[in-house]
Amino acid sequence: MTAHKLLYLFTRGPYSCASGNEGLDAVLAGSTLEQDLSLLFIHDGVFQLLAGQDTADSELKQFTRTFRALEDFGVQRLYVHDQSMCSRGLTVEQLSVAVSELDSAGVASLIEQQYRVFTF
Amino acid sequence: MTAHKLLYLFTRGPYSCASGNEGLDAVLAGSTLEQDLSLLFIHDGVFQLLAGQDTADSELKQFTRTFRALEDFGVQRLYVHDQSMCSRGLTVEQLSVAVSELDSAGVASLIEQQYRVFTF
Amino acid sequence: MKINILVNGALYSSQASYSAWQYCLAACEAGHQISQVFFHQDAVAHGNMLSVVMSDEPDMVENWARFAEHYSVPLVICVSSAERRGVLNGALATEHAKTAANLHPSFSIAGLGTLTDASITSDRMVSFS
Amino acid sequence: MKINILVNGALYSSQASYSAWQYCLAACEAGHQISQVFFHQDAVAHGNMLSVVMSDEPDMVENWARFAEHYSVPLVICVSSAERRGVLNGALATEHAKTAANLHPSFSIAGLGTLTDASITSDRMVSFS
Amino acid sequence: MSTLHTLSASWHERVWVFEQLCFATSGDAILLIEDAVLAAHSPITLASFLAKCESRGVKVYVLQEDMQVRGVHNQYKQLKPVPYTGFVELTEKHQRHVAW
Amino acid sequence: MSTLHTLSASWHERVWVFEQLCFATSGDAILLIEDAVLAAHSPITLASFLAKCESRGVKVYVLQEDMQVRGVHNQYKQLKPVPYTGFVELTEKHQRHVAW
Repeated sequence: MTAHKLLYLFTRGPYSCASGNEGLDAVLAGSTLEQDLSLLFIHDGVFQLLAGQDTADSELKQFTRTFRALEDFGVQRLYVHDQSMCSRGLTVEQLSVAVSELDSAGVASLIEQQYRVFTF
Repeated sequence: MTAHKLLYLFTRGPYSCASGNEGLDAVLAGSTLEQDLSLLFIHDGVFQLLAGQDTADSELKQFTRTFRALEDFGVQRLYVHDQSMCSRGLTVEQLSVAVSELDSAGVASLIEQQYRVFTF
Repeated sequence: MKINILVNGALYSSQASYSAWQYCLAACEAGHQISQVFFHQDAVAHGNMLSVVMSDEPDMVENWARFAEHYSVPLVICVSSAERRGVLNGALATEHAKTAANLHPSFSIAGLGTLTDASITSDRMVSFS
Repeated sequence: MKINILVNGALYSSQASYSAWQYCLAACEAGHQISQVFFHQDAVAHGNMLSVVMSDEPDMVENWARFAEHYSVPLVICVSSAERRGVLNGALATEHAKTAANLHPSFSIAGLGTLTDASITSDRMVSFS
Repeated sequence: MSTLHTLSASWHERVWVFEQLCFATSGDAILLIEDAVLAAHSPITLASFLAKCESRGVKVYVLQEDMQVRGVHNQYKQLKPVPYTGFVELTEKHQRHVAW
Repeated sequence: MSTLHTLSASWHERVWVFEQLCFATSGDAILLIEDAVLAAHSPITLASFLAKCESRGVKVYVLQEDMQVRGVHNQYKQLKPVPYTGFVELTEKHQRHVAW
């Protein structure tokens, strides 16, 4: 079976809902099937990657660490939407993992290349 | 026991989530305890009262009919936030039930009079 | 002071449960009394004893159960929301001819009148949605 | 054409289930085949056979069960989401030492690989959240 | 291959999604469902969104049943009402679906 | 009697709530929790909201734990961080709570 391009959209912030954590479950499942995966962080989803998250004083699970480990699962393409970053006062230097920034045209062309898109 | 002023806020549109329907459950429970109830429709909550809702071709339950029957339960104070109406292109004539319009100062003073506020 | 707590958010997919639990711990440590914790809407899922927690995730049902026992706080699930979402005690299971019940022993089921009542007789009501 | 359906929204408190069901009916009437309906995140509550429907509200679990039987469509619940939210078949109940199981007989439980697989082998994937 | 974008949240909840959906490309379609149909009721809300979509060659549709249930009257001639069968036809025509 | 308003949704999801919370009255308090704390990270987002609240005599707080978990750094001196015990103190002080 040839590898298909699958895109996972992260659209919400971490901790307040389960979509980040359960979206990662879906990414890991996709990676075991040896598909060609990309992740795009857009809207509040860019906060999933913010560095300095500190759950030491909390019982909440810092599931966002897994984004940093995705390379070990063969997932290397992580993108953020520049306008989402900018309107939230974020820069790529503030993120915990290396990402490529895409403008809206870049997002459109990323989506155009995909076989399937999953939204979380 | 003296009657307490209880305010129920409806902040979301009907059908896409359960908060209108289950908010009404709470209003009816409050009415049986002979409290002094008010309902305020704000943000997308104003759409709960839009006239012309037609579920005849649908399996969805038109629970919003109950808002029109609240008078029978002794609930007479229904308010809408004028700015929420206006920014959604709505006028009181388009609503299915008689309501009083409040501006933001009116909402603030309504809240100030309450003993408890429930948000749906 | 007596504080009544209302939780509306889902067990796993909302932070409401965690926020409410942290608030309750802080309130009790400050000497306040929680009159009850009422779980309405999607929050009724808290009473489902069948939920299984991943080893590295917080076990909110057990957190609430321990809290309730330690401070003698009733954990109350709204009956109409619970029926719609399939959280039943033995009596409801029998009434609706279901073959199993799944209510966690630390929770009880009651009507919305219980919420109105507790919100009036307490000094405060704090809601988490 | 073969269409794979993904539902993420809660059973009762989201319109996702209703929208997806209406879509599936229209697609089958137009001659398409639904390869599977995969319930992820809060949508796993669809598989809880203990939910009780008010007489005047739509019974989405039965609607899905009837649809699945009529068009021979597998209804699949995501295992990790289901465990977290307390929707268990007999095997999971035994594995996690729970005293009851509550999976509706029209649904089955599987891993997320099933979703990825069906999304690739189908001609289309349509999601409802 | 072109894309069908569905939008289910209210304009007032997710105005950013509406704005950013203007990155849809020529030949794509956008379908408003569930609470997203509420925006069709006001003659102002969607005007600039629809103009941008039109200028990019993106067609915008609105689900009839979801308007009918909510009592929403479509104020826009560029916004084409479709029933569920039209939703199915849109998925036949566009190979990819993104649910926003 | 005064009111404690808590706001739990992200500014980008519910900008209207932030705007309309400016109808809070003198002596009221607003506490940002959960995703509402995200707005504190940008030096622009909350500036006019906080200015309006200040001019009306409404104090605005932000829950420390929710910022810490998310890695959010508070950019505003008018926005006072409080721990859960501070949340409890705010409910002691204000007789009424509204969760937006």
